[in-house]
Amino acid sequence: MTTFYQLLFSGFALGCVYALVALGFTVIYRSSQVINFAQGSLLALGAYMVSWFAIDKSLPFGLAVLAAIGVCVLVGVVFQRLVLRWVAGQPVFVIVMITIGLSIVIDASVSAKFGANPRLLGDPWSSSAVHPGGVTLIWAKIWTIVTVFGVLLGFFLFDRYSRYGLAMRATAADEEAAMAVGVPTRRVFALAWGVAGAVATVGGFFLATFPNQLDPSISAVALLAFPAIILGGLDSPAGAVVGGVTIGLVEELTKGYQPAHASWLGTNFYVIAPYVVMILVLMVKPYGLFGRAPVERI
Amino acid sequence: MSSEVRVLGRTVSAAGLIAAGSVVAAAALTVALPFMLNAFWLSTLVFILIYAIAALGLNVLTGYTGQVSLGHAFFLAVGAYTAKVLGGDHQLMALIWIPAAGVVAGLCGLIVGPVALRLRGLYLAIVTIGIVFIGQHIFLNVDSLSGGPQGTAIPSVQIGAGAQCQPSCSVDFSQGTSLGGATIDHNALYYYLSLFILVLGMLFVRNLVRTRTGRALQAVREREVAASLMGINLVRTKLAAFVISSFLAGVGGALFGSYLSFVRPQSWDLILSISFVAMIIVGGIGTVWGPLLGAIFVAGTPTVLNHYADSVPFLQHGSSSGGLSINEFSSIFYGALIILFLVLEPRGVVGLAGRAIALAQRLARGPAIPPSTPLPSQQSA
Amino acid sequence: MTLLEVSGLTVTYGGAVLACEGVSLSVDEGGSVCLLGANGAGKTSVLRAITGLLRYHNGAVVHGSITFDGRSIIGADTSKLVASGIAQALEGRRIFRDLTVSDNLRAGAFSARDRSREKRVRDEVLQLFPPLAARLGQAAGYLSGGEQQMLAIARAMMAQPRLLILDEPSLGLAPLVVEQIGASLREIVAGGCSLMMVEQSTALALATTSYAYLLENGCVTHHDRTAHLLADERVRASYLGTSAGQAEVAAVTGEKAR
Amino acid sequence: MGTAHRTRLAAISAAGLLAALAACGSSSTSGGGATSGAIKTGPGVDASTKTITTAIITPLSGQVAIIGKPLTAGQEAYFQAVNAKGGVDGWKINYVEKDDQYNPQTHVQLYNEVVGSSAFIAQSLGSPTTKAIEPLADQAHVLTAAVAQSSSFTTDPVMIVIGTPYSIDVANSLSYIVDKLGKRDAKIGIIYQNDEYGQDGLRGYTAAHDASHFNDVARATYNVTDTDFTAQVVQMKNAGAQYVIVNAVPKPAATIVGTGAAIGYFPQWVFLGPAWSEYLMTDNGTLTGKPTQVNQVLAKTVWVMGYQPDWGDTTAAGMTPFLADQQKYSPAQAPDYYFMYGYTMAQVEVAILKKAIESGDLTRDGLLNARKNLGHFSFGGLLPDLTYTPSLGPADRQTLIKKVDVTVPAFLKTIQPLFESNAAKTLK
Repeated sequence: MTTFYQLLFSGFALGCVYALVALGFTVIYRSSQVINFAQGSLLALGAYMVSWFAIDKSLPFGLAVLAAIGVCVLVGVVFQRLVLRWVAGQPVFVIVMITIGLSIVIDASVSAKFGANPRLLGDPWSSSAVHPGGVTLIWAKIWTIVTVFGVLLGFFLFDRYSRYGLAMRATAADEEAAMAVGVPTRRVFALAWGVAGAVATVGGFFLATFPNQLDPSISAVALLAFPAIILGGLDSPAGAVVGGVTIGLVEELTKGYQPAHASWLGTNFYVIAPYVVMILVLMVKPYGLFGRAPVERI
Repeated sequence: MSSEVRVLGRTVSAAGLIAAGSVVAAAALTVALPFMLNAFWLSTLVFILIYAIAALGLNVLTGYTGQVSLGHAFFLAVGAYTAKVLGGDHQLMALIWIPAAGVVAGLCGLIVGPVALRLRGLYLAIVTIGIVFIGQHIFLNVDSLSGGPQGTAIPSVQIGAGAQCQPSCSVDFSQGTSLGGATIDHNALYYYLSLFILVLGMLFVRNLVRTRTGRALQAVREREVAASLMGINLVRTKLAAFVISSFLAGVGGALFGSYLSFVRPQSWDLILSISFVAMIIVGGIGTVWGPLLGAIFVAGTPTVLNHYADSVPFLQHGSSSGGLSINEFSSIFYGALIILFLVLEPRGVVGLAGRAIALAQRLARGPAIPPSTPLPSQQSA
Repeated sequence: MTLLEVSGLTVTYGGAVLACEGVSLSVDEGGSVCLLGANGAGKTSVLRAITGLLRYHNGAVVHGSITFDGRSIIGADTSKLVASGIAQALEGRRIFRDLTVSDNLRAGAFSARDRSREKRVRDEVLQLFPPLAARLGQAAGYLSGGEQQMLAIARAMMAQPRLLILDEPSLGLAPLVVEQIGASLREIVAGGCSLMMVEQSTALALATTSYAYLLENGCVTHHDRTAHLLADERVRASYLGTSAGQAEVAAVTGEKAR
Repeated sequence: MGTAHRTRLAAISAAGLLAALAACGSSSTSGGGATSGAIKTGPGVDASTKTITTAIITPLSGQVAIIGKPLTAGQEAYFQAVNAKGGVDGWKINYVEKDDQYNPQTHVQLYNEVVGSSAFIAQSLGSPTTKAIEPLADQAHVLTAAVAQSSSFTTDPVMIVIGTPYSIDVANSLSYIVDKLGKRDAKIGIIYQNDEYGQDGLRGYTAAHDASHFNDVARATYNVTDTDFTAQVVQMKNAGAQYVIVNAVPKPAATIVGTGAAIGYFPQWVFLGPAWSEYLMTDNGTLTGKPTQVNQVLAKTVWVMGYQPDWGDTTAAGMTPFLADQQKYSPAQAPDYYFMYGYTMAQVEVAILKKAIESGDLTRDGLLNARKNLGHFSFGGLLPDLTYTPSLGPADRQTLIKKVDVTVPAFLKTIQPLFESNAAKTLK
């Protein structure tokens, strides 16, 4: 049973990071029906920026995180204002391709600046942990869960009650109508990219905390958030959270139990377990658990 | 040759002559390329042609039918492993395993298709990502098919098989051959074969889009509900697109594996899939020439950049650390180029070519139009 | 005093398709104007040119001028225009279906001229459209067609406009509902807000506005006071007969015009 | 169809026409031998300037550059040292470097680019990449130095392979635990990466198990992009594994050890060579760097298997000249065993060149013959001595065991010198 709780905890912590990444995807998708393929690269950039500010620039860790968030928000906003505004109205996949271009640029820049060797993050949590009932709860992971929930709560309050949160929802519902009633939609798109940059940074550095290391491969986590966003529904932030946590748990529990109990599914089945769950859900609900079927105009 | 031109010149219009002339010149150039390029550029070109074959398939599915798939790499893998089983394990000839690779991949498309039919837009795109991962999982675990994590050799193309007539009339593509005293090495052989298959594929797609099925595909792209109201069988149309797409991917995958000679399950990853989407978008979505032009851009640009970045002074060369490496530089440049290109010309290379041709025609027509007449297209520009 | 002045307006889409040519019209402060014409006559394009939505549809003003309150507003951002007093409700209502009625209204106030008055404005607007007051917490998508149209107008009114622009507000609504909306609109005009309305079916338009422009193939072919137009048999024949049965329309307008 | 048919006909006839033209235009790159003085020369060998050109195709950017860069730097250092001392019997070595980013397709293109003007390939890093060029190299008789431990390369006459294959390393390490330390009942497990590298280690693990029937309690796999290893580590812990073979690359390896420490599980971790990186210890990979969070636990619990002497251990005769060359030609290089590996690889290559020059044949076949008949070769202790004979087989079967030590350069200190186990003998 200890093993089960241990896996539950690590799966939940992992799922929280997926939830953040998924939220980044969802916010942008909701505003412009585009999947940002650069989300993983933004996440890596954010984590490296935290490391750079904390280690190379010797900022206190909290400040380093804020500064890194600033950088990623800036990259997101500038990209939206400088590039994406010119292709508004183009086919979705042209825009998706442009985000792939961005991810190539960010990945190569990060690699050029920081190389491929593991790097220190500069976080304050080290390897300390608490052990209730024989289950090890690493502080870094406890902080991950707490912070992620804080960020998610903040986002939902912002989305539900703030003026710009409303503007985001209105733009998501009907872009032209939102423009017509005076919502500055371009600012809203930029805001969505800013939010995506911010949550990517938080997800990124938590992913790189002990016992994990910071290296460029953390950008691959974005791939694991895909089943999460589909599971929840592309345009639903709440769905992103539910999907992210579910995927984290599915992955970790499969990893823990499938090799011994269902070995016929093959080595490393947990890698595809999230996708299998995703496809099964989609067979029943083609727009995910919380997603909305788009209105088809004839 | 030159006297003929003059004879024709009296009867055929200048524009027609130029067009015919450039077609002949282009064909001759295409045939002569292997003798003009060194092995490096030729092998780059072979990869481009093979990619173009597979991209042509994706273009039927995504470009003409509007079903975005990021699972193309899986169907290439199916083609490559079909080649391995039929050509490697069972020693069948290439004339059988190349089309068989397409057929088996097409059948897989038929199986995967119904799953994808329920989904639209980016939901479909992401589910097809799942196909890539599930495919890799299968290939990693079924050693007899794929060699497992270690990978497996894919046979080289052999034409004119049979122990009876060796070696005079059989050609092993990995060995090269000689024809009329000229050596045609393995790169050139793969070049001609891929070119031949690509041309067949392009003709097929060009004809397909003019048929009833082809128009149905495009109707589905424009408006799914409207298409079904028009009496188009959505299921059959989408499945047809999936099957055609997978068939070409399978053929491309068999050639890719054969030319690369060795593949492992990790080769068929999402990045490969994405690069096919990149090809058809950058090339010009829903056009016959788009996949080839896109393959030239996507597979050619980084190669050209890397090749010539050798002479860029501020870059770091070799093993020394610090500074921008050539690959990092060319990656940044390439990524930025994709962004810039699609911002300026979202219709892709084909759109750009269209503009260039329109400009050329305008310039060609220039003297014929009195200077006072405003050019009709100026207003729209 | 003239509030909105459009003169010689020519609009194209994609640099090629001509939507309207040389259109001139004006709306007085406190006045109410309608723009009548068949489907595809270019009415919506004129509105888009005024409200800054043309770019969103890949269109552009290639000729002419538009001034609001004496200042040129060609190419201005829609949100800026809303802030300066031009509010609109698009054709087809276009409410935010997943948002609550209350959030729809809040969204309408995003670029309002005086945001400190938001609460008071909301109360005023709800008085104009009483059915909405009872359904504030509901998702707007569950409202009836008429209520949705009311919400669309109410949402626009949340911006405290000096000029309210409506595109086909009577589209697809039952005559009784159209009548209710007409009453609200007359109240809005009476409250000092100018009104500009585009209609294909003229029942509501002629009943609520005092001046009309007839648009045909992108050009203004006729303009006059609505009262005069109603008296013109020729106009009645060609414009009032476009949508519903002519007799029915005549009946509705007759009733409204008294 | 009609058009395609015509196109094809045109293609065939035009090919014939153009062949003659092309024959004049392009310089012949096939291996026909010219003779200069007493020495026959082939592609990449310029008798007029007495230079031999070779090519290095390796990842100089991307994830695997961690290996490719120092390895290439090591080769460069030795080639430069040889050139500075007058070359190989007067022949200078000229090398070109190509960055393949560990992509097989790019690797093939680059091979095609360089092969015509290279006498041999001085480095082809990676199994999948080298496998892709192997048929080409076989066909054109191009001597190729493979930095890959796939057993198939050791039996290919065109391939130069040095060092001990991973499978044999693993088998030897297990024998060290079971036989040398006498822990017959020790519980042992393995965590391996699910790819060809992991499979190679697993092969050694299985062979050792078949040979000595040690107490194999758990096997776990992971995927190279994984970020969480709790399940695998918990599996080892629950099985009570006292020794765990870590068949991984550096980041996952460190994460595994760190996860173990967090849940209070401290077995003896036994890393394969590629699992180790100096950067796991400090932020710049040297003694002066800032220690990482896993620095202490690595030092307490990790052994690393290998076959190279400790950095700076001058009891190996080759160490002093090696360090001198490193200081002179690659002074910025931090202590790094891949650098040493590259240096030794270049030593073999130079020895082969020397042998080929002695036999008066620098053609491609001449180089292959020289490799086949090189015989016994000593690296001065930088690598186990090796013997190339016409009958091919694994280059090396010996392994040594090091422990992590925070006080020595490169952080590794030998605790068990080179040895060979019986289990390793059974492995091919």
